[in-house]
Amino acid sequence: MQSFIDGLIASGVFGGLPAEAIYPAMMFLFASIVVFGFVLPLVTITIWLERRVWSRIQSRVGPNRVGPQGVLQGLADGVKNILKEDVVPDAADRPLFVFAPYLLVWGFLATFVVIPFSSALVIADLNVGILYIVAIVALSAVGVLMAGWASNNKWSLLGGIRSAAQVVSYEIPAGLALLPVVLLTGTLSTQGIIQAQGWAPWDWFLFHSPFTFIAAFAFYISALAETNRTPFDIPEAESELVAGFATEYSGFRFALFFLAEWGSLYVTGAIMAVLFLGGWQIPTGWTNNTVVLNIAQLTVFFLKAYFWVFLAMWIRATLPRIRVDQMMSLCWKYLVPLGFVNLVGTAVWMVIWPEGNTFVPYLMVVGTLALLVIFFRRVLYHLRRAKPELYFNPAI
Amino acid sequence: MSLAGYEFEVQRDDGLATEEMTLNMGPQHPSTHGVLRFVVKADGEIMRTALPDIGYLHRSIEKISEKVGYHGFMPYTDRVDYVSAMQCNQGWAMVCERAAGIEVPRRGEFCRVIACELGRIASHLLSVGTMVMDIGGMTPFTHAIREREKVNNLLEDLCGARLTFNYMRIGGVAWDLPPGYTEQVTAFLDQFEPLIDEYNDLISYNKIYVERLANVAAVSKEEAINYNLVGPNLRGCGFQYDVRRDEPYSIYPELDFEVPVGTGEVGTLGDCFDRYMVRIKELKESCKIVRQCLEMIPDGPVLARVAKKLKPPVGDAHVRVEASRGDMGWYVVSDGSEFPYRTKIRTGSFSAMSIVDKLSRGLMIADLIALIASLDVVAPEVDR
Amino acid sequence: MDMTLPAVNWLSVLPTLLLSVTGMLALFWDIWMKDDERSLLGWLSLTGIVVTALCSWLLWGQNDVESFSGMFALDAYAVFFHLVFCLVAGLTVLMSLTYLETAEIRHGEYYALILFATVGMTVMAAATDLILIFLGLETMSIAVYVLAGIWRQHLTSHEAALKYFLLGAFASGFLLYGIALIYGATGSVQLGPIAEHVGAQGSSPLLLIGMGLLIVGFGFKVAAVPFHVWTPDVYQGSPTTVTAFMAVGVKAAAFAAFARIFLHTLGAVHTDWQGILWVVAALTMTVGNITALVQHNIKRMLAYSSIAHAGYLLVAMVAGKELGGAALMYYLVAYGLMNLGAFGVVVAVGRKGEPHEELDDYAGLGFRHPALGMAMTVFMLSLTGVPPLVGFTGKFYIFSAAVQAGYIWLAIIGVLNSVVSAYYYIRVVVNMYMREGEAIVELPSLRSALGAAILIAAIGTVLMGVFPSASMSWAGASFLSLG
Amino acid sequence: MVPTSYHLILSGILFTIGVTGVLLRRNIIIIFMSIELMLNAVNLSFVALARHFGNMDGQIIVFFVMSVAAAEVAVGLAIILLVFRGRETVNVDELNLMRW
Amino acid sequence: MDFVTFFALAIPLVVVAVMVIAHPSPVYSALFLVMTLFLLAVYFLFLNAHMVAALQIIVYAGAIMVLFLFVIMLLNLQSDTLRTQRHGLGRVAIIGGVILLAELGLLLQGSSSELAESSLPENFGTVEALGSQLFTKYLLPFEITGILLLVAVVGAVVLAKR
Repeated sequence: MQSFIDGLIASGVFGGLPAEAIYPAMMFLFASIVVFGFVLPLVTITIWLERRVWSRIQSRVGPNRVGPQGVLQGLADGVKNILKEDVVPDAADRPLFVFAPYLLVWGFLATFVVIPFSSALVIADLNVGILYIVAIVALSAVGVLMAGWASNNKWSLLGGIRSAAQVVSYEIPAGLALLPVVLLTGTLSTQGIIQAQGWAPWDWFLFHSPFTFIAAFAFYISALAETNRTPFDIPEAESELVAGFATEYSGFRFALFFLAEWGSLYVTGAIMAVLFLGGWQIPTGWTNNTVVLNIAQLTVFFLKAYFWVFLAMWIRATLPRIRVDQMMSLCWKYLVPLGFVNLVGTAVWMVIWPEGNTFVPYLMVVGTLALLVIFFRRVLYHLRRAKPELYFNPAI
Repeated sequence: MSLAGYEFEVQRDDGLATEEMTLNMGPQHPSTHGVLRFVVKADGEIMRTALPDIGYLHRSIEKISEKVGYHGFMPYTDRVDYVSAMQCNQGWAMVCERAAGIEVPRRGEFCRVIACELGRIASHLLSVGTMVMDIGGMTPFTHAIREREKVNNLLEDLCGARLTFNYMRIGGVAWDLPPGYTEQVTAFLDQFEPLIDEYNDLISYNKIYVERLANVAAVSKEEAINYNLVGPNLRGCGFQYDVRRDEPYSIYPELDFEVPVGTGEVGTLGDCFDRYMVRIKELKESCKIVRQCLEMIPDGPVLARVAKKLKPPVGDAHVRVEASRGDMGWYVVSDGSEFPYRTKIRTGSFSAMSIVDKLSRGLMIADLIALIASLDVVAPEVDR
Repeated sequence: MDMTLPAVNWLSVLPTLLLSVTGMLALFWDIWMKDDERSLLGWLSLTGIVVTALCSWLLWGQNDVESFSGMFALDAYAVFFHLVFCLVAGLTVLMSLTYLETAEIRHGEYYALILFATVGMTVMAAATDLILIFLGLETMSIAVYVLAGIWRQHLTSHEAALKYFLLGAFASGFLLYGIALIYGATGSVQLGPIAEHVGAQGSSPLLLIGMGLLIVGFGFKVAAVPFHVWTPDVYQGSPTTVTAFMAVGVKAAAFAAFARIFLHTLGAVHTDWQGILWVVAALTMTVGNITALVQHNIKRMLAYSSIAHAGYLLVAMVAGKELGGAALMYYLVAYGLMNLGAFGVVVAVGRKGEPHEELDDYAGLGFRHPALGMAMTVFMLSLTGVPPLVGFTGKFYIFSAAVQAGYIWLAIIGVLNSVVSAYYYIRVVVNMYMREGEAIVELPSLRSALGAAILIAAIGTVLMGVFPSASMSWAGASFLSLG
Repeated sequence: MVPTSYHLILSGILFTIGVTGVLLRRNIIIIFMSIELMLNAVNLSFVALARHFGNMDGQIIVFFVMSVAAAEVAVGLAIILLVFRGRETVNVDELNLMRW
Repeated sequence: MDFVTFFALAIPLVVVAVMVIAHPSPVYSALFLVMTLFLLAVYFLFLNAHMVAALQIIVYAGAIMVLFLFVIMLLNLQSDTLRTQRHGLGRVAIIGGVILLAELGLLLQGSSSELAESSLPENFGTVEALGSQLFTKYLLPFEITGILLLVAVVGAVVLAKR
């Protein structure tokens, strides 16, 4: 990024402007491009996808009016929300109430800084990349607490408190699940982690050893909890807490909460792809064109990320919500010990096979494929057993 | 603050509130199944008390009966429990018939039972669907509602209404079954019965769902009887009592059906899961009853001849029907005029509310939701 | 990345390790234990402490073992303090065996926390690195904060925990800032390099402020005036056994680190800090003793008495050199024995729900329970400094060290203070023998663990007073091992 | 470049603000937060000094200080909760069960 | 770090730090403290302490401050006023603070010449540097930290459970 701007300065595009002024301006410009050109469409698409996937599972149709297949529904919702009155309750703590949604949105936007979309497309390849994400996610808990408290509504407060407890607790298993990968690569940089993997499934860390396999799912579960997704949607459980910390929000600020929620869902998928699925890795040697290569990498990365996003949607449509105490016991009694087991197991694995076992990854890939086949056969069986009206009908 | 006879400590306003939090759950809250209010005192997530505050949906239905006459009251009974209005219809019809000594034609009785059991299926589908939704599962609700819509279609074919049926009349039912109705209903049942198993596959034995419901708010048999729980809530405690079987009315004695009870299969006997499971099992029993009725239904009139201005002799009458939410008592006092002197409706949801406070102590807020859902409280039935 | 582990000498951390393992065992055993056999946990802890003491004893003389990149020393000084801590913890556990039942305190965590606090103390005594000392101090402090508040039924205990915690954390802030400035002044946090630097370059402004802040930090821990305000409330509110542990163990550990840093590491610049300590010592003795005169609650009185004793100990610090150091260590043992004994008697007099902590409750105790009265008399006289008890010899060594080092006025203030202190100590004795009190229905049989603790303390008080030279020379040798 | 003494002075200012907070406020939680501010001021010193000496010791000490702070916060907040449950106050001036 | 950056960070730092102790509402105090800690993390970045900066945010801003906010909100604490006239502590504090600062400033001014920049080793402040030191030279403190945290966990549970 900086070298790019340096290049522009050197080429004299800005005339004689001082570099101190150019850097912030360019950063601002770049941030705006990222937000409006990339994140907003990303989030609206994710929301649309979620609603479509969800309604299919629920034998409904879902949004299909705005644009082809209803793709533009998110845009319509966004416009609607912006036009709506932005109510700030009288009894609310105004500054905090107004500020909280921005903090949340900032929290997830900031994570985009270290997500590498392709071998070239990364805003900053920090040497503490993964740690940076953990830190930013941790900070977002403050935003939720602020929103909950500032609303001056007990449901909001309960939601905020639940959310904070959840995020703080699940940071630990999430962090522990990251560690096997960090241990294997010896780096915290996201690009470094991707470069340590290959394009083929057996080169992914997901299939590196049984421990990383478990770690991947432990991380995924923790990430679901940190982003308040079902079955961990306790902070905004509509049947209990109305809408949790977002109860008093309306209009644009409410839309910001949505933005943050679905944005972090994508971030979760992206981190999973980076850590365990080889990120943007594709077979090399078939093209020398950097642009084509990067587009291919971008596509692969998006597919991998959206696999996890899709899984989260599926889970949301399938599972009920767990209770607060069960959420805590899952974290402390199962995921945290499991995290330690994974960490130690990976370390032992590395001592025994410093270059990685050659056989186990293939075995695990085959096993996973077999499991998938069995699973989809069951899905097909159920589809066949159900009545014709339940069949997937792409026409509507 | 005094509320429904309970004294509340108003939260201190001297700048330092107590750790105990008073929460108003309702009257407008997503999971109170109508306009109910619970005053919850919670210490963090743990509830100290949850006092139900009722009356937000009181419409003086009993009083209205004194002004609209026996026939005219029938549409109002739909509003007693609008989730399963058929049994309310039946209760009012039966109590008037008993007071006035009217005999219902046999085909009419069959029509009534078919309608009531279809209504029960609809009601239980809504109950279990919303229960899962309250627990947080969204998909089972839509699946249940999908089937409920089909039942509503059938009932619409029968009486032209989908929710407040006004189907029954004193002395029988308003209309005979429409042509081809048997086939329609059979087709629905053929399609629906396997879906009950699918429903179990889908959610009932889901690990999270079971964890949320098992051992939560278990009611013992004695407690259930002391607190006057009825219907599925009573049977959920393992007490096999069903008005249709134990104090038979209409043509129920001729029908063959089981009375499912709670078994405590995943936790304590009488917990939320048992109450839920009883409803699932009753869906099957209702299907069975409807099938039998469709086979056995005789020809003949469906409505006895009843005077337009019904004037039952001086006296009173009481009947009990097994409504979807349990034993529903109908009592009417006649002074010989064309208007009832006094009507009294005793509903299952009302008594179920009384045990909420006892059960909720020490539960978590999320459990209260499961508890209310498992008691299947319907606000209009509580308040009438 | 080259990762070469430092030389690890397991012997040097053996006492720490043993105590930690015992603590964890106690925690784990507690999970599976039936309610009525919980006192076994006390015996487990005691076993652990005794084994640790034996090991420490065997480690005597293993001087100059370099371990953990020079952060942990196994010199005789450390071993001496390990033994002191084992003695304190052991006696506390013995007292607790009876006390926890009457006070209805949960056993498992209690013993584990006592053991972990002792771990912290051993680290403080043996560490030769400021940051390790800080960590040890925090381990000890946090365990003791919790112990102070562990009496959940009593609001006073909550309050004690809170006051101790707030002021303790406040003091840690100062201590840490002192460490930071010393790091800034010398470029290291290890005592060896600091000593070298100080020896070579003398003091600097940063070092001066750092030392001042360290004195503030340690002053809070040893309850020196003007950092003593928390002491009475915390001592009064905490469970009695914890108070005893706090009064003796925490103070000893703080002095162990305090003396190691100031007498040894910063010895080269002793002129810079002796003045401040002189004033603090004089103030501490005077304020402690004078305030103690008006107290009616025996725990509160002992709290002020412990402030006063911190003053005597500070006199030894001011005196410095071998004699001062040895006197400090000797007096710490002496103070530990007599104070633990006195608190043991307080525990014995207390009943379930009725602590009997007022002075009036001791009226007539000498007649109703001669053994207990006798023991209390011994401890009180020793605390006053009456020959031939240990309190006397201790004070004798301290004041003679002060005189030898040229601090005659300080010694005079100390002696005067001892005279003043006689009033309130003797008052207890007078109360026990010369007043008729309401009969306290029953006193516990002294054939219990508590009795054993009091007996051990009493015997120690008498024996060490009568034969001081052996222990004194031992303390001297230990102090010299600092090199 | 800024001399290290600037960092130390800033750290001193923050530390003093923390101390002032401890002495001036009477809400226990704010007192506690002021203590955290003090610890952070010290951390600033350590990091600045680590930069100054060019060795990692200072930064590692900060790591330990953070652990200590976390431990203190856990216990401290538990104690505050305990006191609050018993007394329903977090005002230090009201904590006077024993003679001060 | 140049002077512009220093003052750009130092002045807001002092301002928010003052707000921590000056704001009447505990929630605002806590949020100002979060800001202080965040600014400090940025400050650390400029002092080549990347790992410490990340830890600062994770541990302090993310965990410790969330706990604070959690408790403040759980106890539903309202605003309070500044302590007045209690043993004259206020004046003592301010006078003491000013003296301390003045002393520190004077002393440092005298010694600032001896504290000159020195060239930094490679990978100074990175995860690798911190980690390798932590597991070699600082092994024992690291282990003691384990016991410290165990004590804290046990203690917090003992005190907070009912």
